[in-house]
Amino acid sequence: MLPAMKRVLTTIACAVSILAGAPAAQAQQVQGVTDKEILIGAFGPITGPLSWLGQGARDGVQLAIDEINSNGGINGRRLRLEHQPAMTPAESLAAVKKLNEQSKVYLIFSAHGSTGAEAAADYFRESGIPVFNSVSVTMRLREPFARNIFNGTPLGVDILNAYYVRSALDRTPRPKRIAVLVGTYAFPQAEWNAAKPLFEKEGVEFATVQTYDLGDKDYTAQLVQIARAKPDLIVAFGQVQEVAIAVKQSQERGLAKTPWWVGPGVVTRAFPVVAGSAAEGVRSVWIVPYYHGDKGPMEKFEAAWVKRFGNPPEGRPAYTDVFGYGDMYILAQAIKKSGNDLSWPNLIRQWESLKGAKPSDFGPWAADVIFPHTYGPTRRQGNQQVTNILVEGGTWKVQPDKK
Amino acid sequence: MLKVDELSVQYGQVVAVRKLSFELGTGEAVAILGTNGAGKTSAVESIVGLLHKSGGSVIYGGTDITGQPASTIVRHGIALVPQLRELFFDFTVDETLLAARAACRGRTPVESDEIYALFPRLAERRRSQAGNLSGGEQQMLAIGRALVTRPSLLVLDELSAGLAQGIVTSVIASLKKIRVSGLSLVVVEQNLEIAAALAERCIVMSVGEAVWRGPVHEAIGSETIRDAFFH
Amino acid sequence: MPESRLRHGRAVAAPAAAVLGVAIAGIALDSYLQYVVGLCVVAILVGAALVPLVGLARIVMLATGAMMGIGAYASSLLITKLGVPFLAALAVGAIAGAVAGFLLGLPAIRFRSHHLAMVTLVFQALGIIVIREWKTMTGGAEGMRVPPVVMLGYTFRSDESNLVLLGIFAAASVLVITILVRGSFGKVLRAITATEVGSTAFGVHLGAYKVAAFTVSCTFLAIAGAILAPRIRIIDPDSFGIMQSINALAYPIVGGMTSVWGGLLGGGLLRALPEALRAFKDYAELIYTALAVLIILVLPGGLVSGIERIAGRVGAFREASLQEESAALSAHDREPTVIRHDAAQPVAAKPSVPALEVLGVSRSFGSLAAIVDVALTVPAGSIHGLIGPNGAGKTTLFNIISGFTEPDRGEVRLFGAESVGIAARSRLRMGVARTFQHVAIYGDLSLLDNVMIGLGENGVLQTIVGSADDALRGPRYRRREDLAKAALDIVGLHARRAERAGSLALGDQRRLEVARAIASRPRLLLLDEPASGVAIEEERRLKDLLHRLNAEWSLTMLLIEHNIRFVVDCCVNLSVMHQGVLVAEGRPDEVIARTDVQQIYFGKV
Amino acid sequence: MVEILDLLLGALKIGAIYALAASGFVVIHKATKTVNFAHGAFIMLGAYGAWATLTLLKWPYWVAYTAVPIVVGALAALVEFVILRPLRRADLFSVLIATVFLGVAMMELIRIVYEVELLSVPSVFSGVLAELPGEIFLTKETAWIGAGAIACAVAATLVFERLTLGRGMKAMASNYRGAQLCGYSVPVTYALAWFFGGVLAGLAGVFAAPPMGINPELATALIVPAFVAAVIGGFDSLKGVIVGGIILAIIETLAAAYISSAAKSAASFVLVFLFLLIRPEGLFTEGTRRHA
Repeated sequence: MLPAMKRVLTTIACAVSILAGAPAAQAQQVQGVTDKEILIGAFGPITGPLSWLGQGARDGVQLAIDEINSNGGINGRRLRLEHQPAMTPAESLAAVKKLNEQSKVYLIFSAHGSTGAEAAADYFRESGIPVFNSVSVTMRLREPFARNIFNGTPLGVDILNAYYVRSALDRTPRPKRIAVLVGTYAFPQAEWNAAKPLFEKEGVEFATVQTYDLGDKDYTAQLVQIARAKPDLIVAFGQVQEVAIAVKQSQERGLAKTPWWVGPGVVTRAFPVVAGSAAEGVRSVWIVPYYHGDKGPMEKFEAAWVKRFGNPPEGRPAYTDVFGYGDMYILAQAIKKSGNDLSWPNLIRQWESLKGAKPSDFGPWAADVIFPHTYGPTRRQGNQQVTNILVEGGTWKVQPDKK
Repeated sequence: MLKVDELSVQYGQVVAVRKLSFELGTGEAVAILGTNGAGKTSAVESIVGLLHKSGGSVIYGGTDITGQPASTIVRHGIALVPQLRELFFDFTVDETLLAARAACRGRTPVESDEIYALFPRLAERRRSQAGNLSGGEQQMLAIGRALVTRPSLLVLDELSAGLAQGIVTSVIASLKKIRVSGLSLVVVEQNLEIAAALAERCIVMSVGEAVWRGPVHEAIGSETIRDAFFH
Repeated sequence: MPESRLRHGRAVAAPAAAVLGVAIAGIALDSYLQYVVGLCVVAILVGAALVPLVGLARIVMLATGAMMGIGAYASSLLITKLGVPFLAALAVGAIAGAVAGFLLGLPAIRFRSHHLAMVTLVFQALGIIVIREWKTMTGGAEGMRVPPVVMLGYTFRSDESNLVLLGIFAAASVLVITILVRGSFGKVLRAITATEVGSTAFGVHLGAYKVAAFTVSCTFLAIAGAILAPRIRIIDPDSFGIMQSINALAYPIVGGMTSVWGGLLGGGLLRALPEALRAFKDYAELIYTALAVLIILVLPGGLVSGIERIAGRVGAFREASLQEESAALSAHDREPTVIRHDAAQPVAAKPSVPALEVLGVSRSFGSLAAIVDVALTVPAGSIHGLIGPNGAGKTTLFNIISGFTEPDRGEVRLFGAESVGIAARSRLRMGVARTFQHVAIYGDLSLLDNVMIGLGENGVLQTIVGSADDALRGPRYRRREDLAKAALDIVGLHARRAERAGSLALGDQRRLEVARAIASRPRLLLLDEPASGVAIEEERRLKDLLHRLNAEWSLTMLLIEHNIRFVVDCCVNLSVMHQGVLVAEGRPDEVIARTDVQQIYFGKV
Repeated sequence: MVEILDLLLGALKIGAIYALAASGFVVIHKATKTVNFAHGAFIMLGAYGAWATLTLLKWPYWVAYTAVPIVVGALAALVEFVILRPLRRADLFSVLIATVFLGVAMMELIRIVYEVELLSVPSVFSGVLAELPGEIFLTKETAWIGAGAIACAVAATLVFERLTLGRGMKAMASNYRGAQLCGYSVPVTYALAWFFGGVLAGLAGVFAAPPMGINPELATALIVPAFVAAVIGGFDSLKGVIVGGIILAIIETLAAAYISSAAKSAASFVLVFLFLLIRPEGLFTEGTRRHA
């Protein structure tokens, strides 16, 4: 038996070392930085149900990096992106460890949603590597305060949900009884748990709270219950995959006249297409100033995207492309300001000093598809702005936020 | 028309049939006799392609059908009435007879009514499921199913097993009727009486080998047979 | 023989050592790989844990995720909410898994194949729903944070420490699993897979073993979950979802179902693969699944069989036999030794009480009356034969006597005791053993193990407890081994005891069945066509064997045969059945001379 | 009362799709004794096929309803012939796991081609067919899917039970030795069964596309109900499975309406368990098996 055992041992050892590659342990002042190049790490889901989210962020960042490199890089250094796929919490932790300890990247661009990012949060804190979160709204990346974790365009659920409530109730007559449709999985649950007390503070009455499961295809039961409760407004949290179908079905369930407000997870091209005429007038919030297909910066961005990646598949570039692209330029400015002292402490100091930074501040070619970012010694949330958005004539239209 | 040459069948180490050879002309009938474990069933099932042959060849009507699957061999006109009948218990008698038509590529199938004419008992039960038929009726259905394919060679494995004497005789009577149409028979039997009723020649098998050949009526007296049976 | 004990000791320790080895080797790697190896170690444990249930009991288990979840949540909640120390929490987690496994196993007594698979799927789904909906406790879909392990005041924060921790617990678990799989418990499970009737006849309670297999596997799945939780820091329902279960099911199948090594390999490699495939980015998942299908396609027996084929090896216990091989060759054809008197103490059966009385027994299946009002008496010490053409009802009568079929009417007395209604598996204790018309030996087991199961003592708790002793060749094992060897000696297979039963020729298999049947020193031996399909010389050996057993043990026998000469030579008395009724009885030669008997075979001539 | 009616209308649409999805699943199991976990993926392919024909190629609906199922069927037959047939010699487990992984592989393949969260195709008929008392709308879509899908499932049953095409599969399912003696070849019949099952999967996909939207998760969203419906209806009964699919949809809908969405999935699984306990053979038993 012993020889057999040895064989198995070696087999496994081999497997492990294969996936190890040769651990590159060459020491340098700052990891991931040479005179020629800066290595940027990123992780997120690019397969599985959330792939559309991770792919967007990855390609957006890549696009920005390519533009920066083709314009001479940063202080003579080119940027290189290493992206690690990660779906489950376990994989996310593996991915960030690989980036930091094996690939020795300079910093990590976090392109993963709730649980994925949360699983890595503790590791970020312990390792102290600079992290730029460009996708997740989770509070675990924001509280307790960590000097090395910056958040770009997406706001934390705390701020975001204040807007939710205002945006949702911002119609005349002001809704009093609202029906809630919320998914049972992580991300809508997070949104709903944060929004609930705020709605209550506004003295809103919940006519009914209906739940649905990830990937549900039929909402008859929930909608019938909602119809029975006769609400002034329906608030839905979740992804477009579910909410779009729910909105579509609401018409045949006699809810044609009841208005909808949906969480921003639903604001994608697919929504008006899938929900069809029922989508008209549905409102939500939006955390960048433009929507796909808008004139100006967005047009410029999308042209660049097509130029780089060819004709987009259905639904791309998605909003995560926009976040990744814009936020990468903010990051680039922080690096630029650090000059030749690219040590983490200095980078973080420079980063904190960014005020009202826009992509075009880095270079005129960049498209300002995101709101300006402002950081400070105790401020890690770059973007603070939110606008309303609603479906008009079969597409989403950004509404200037009337404060 | 059927030429079996040095046919062998083997399961693992167990040799069920060892180098069995025999020939059969059109319209002839041969009986294969012997007790259990003599290898009779293995022999015929390998001939019709249900069992894998480990050696030898089978020529039928000039074409070599060695190694062909049962579904093809039945199209050449060899039909088996297997020992365990292998009926479709959830099919009605009607359905069963229709199902067998698939085997008639190029030949016109025998109409169900002709089968019913042959076995009136089946006609009465035509709507009931095969699983609910009595042993005798099941045997008739198995034979009927085989006849639908308009075979030129009919192989009967243990026709009499578990059937009352009366039924057996009536079945034999019907079989004799169709013999006149020039149908050849291979009859696998333990029971010499039945063998004698259907076949002229016989092959006696013991432990996988043919130990005696000759006319059935001689077989009945013969000592060899007693030995083959009483080992 | 201490040398072999040592060898078996090593064989038992090897998988655990391998797991520990992998963990230790991992320490040399960087933190990322340490983390990955940690995950692999857990997967390895999962793979091994599934071997008894999926590999040996052949059950499609789709609740693996839920079971790990039970372990993970139970232990983590105890730690976070009640401040229970880790070890205690782990133990409770394991127990929770055991209980859940037991409950999930109960339906296994009734359901089979995909129905049973469906039941496990139901358990999986409901388990996840409960975790997700019980928000106050589990934190619902948003998941719950798990603190690092604290033991003896030391906090396992670093990757090294965690890796060692995982390694130790996984190795310990794998050790126990190996003992169960290689020991008597695993052997009986293999026996059941090989032949259910053949196991029942020797006192195996099928249902009990299925439930036990569930309990054992689920216990270790729960442990796997409990040690994984603090490693991934945040546990959520998705991490224990159906996909997890399906992947886990692939572990033993890809690795090789019937040995612990298979579980280890499958688990380790399938868990490592996605990490290794990172380079393929968007295509990783696709390639992963494709590879899995490919492995299944090209290596039906799993990786282990592949490795064995490459290494030209053939299964664990056959290695053990290599040493005996030479002896076997020389000794194979020697005549069996005479039965030593110390080996057999003739059973003092009161001659007055007949060994077997069958009184007016009838049984019909649907419209077919298999046997009608049969009466038969076999005096103690006699050899009684029963012949008749196909469908005469011999086997039905036989099954009624051995308890596999209930009669519609009538009584069956064994040594004076009414036996109708007593389960087949309890007949061995009444001193009744049988052989089977279609040999029902345990093909995957050695001859010795076949006969040792024949000794009875196959209560599920007995075998679980006895597994360590069995796997390590302890005193109990050696006691049973001696009895089994004696039985094999009698039938002349002693020298080949270490070979795989499935590799024997039919004749030897039939003698093996006899050895298995007599190992427990029964008083009545039921033989179902022992001579069918065997060659002449085999037949002679068999006949002598039966005579010796009868003479020297005064072992009573009932013998069904088609091979009439064999019966005639063996029997004291002979009965003839035809179409369900006993038509003749008496001294063999007289009986077969009777014309009515001959007519049954030849017809009226 | 009115409300119940409304709920039932919704359930009918989904139930019809479940029934059609499950019938293909059962055909394959009945004829080849294979539990096809990849069936959901075949349905998903059908849905994407619908999108490709309607939105990409701008072909009319009837093409989608005819061409797509045939293509999916051919693919299924191919899978049986190339991958599963050799595996069957190994053992049941390998085949089962193989179908599981095949399903996942197909989903991933699709995901690589279409990166969007959700695609959609317009309904064949839009608008309201009839407004029933109490603001209940019977949309043309509901009517079409409810009637159409069930009609297809029933048609499938007839083909399998009555026509010569089905008889071979049925015979093979009932007694494969006997079937060979009647001239049915095993590999051909198996491939045929998979083709037939694949066609039904493709149809289910085309029907499901408009109301359910199109994304890889459609596979998982429909394989489980198909499985459950199969248990309710009896794993080998086509009639049973149609009823089973509708019952399942009704129970799910009512549970979700009057308890919660958690109860929705829970209810369906509890239902499965009860059926396994009380009627393991399902609603309809087919063929009283007795061995003479």
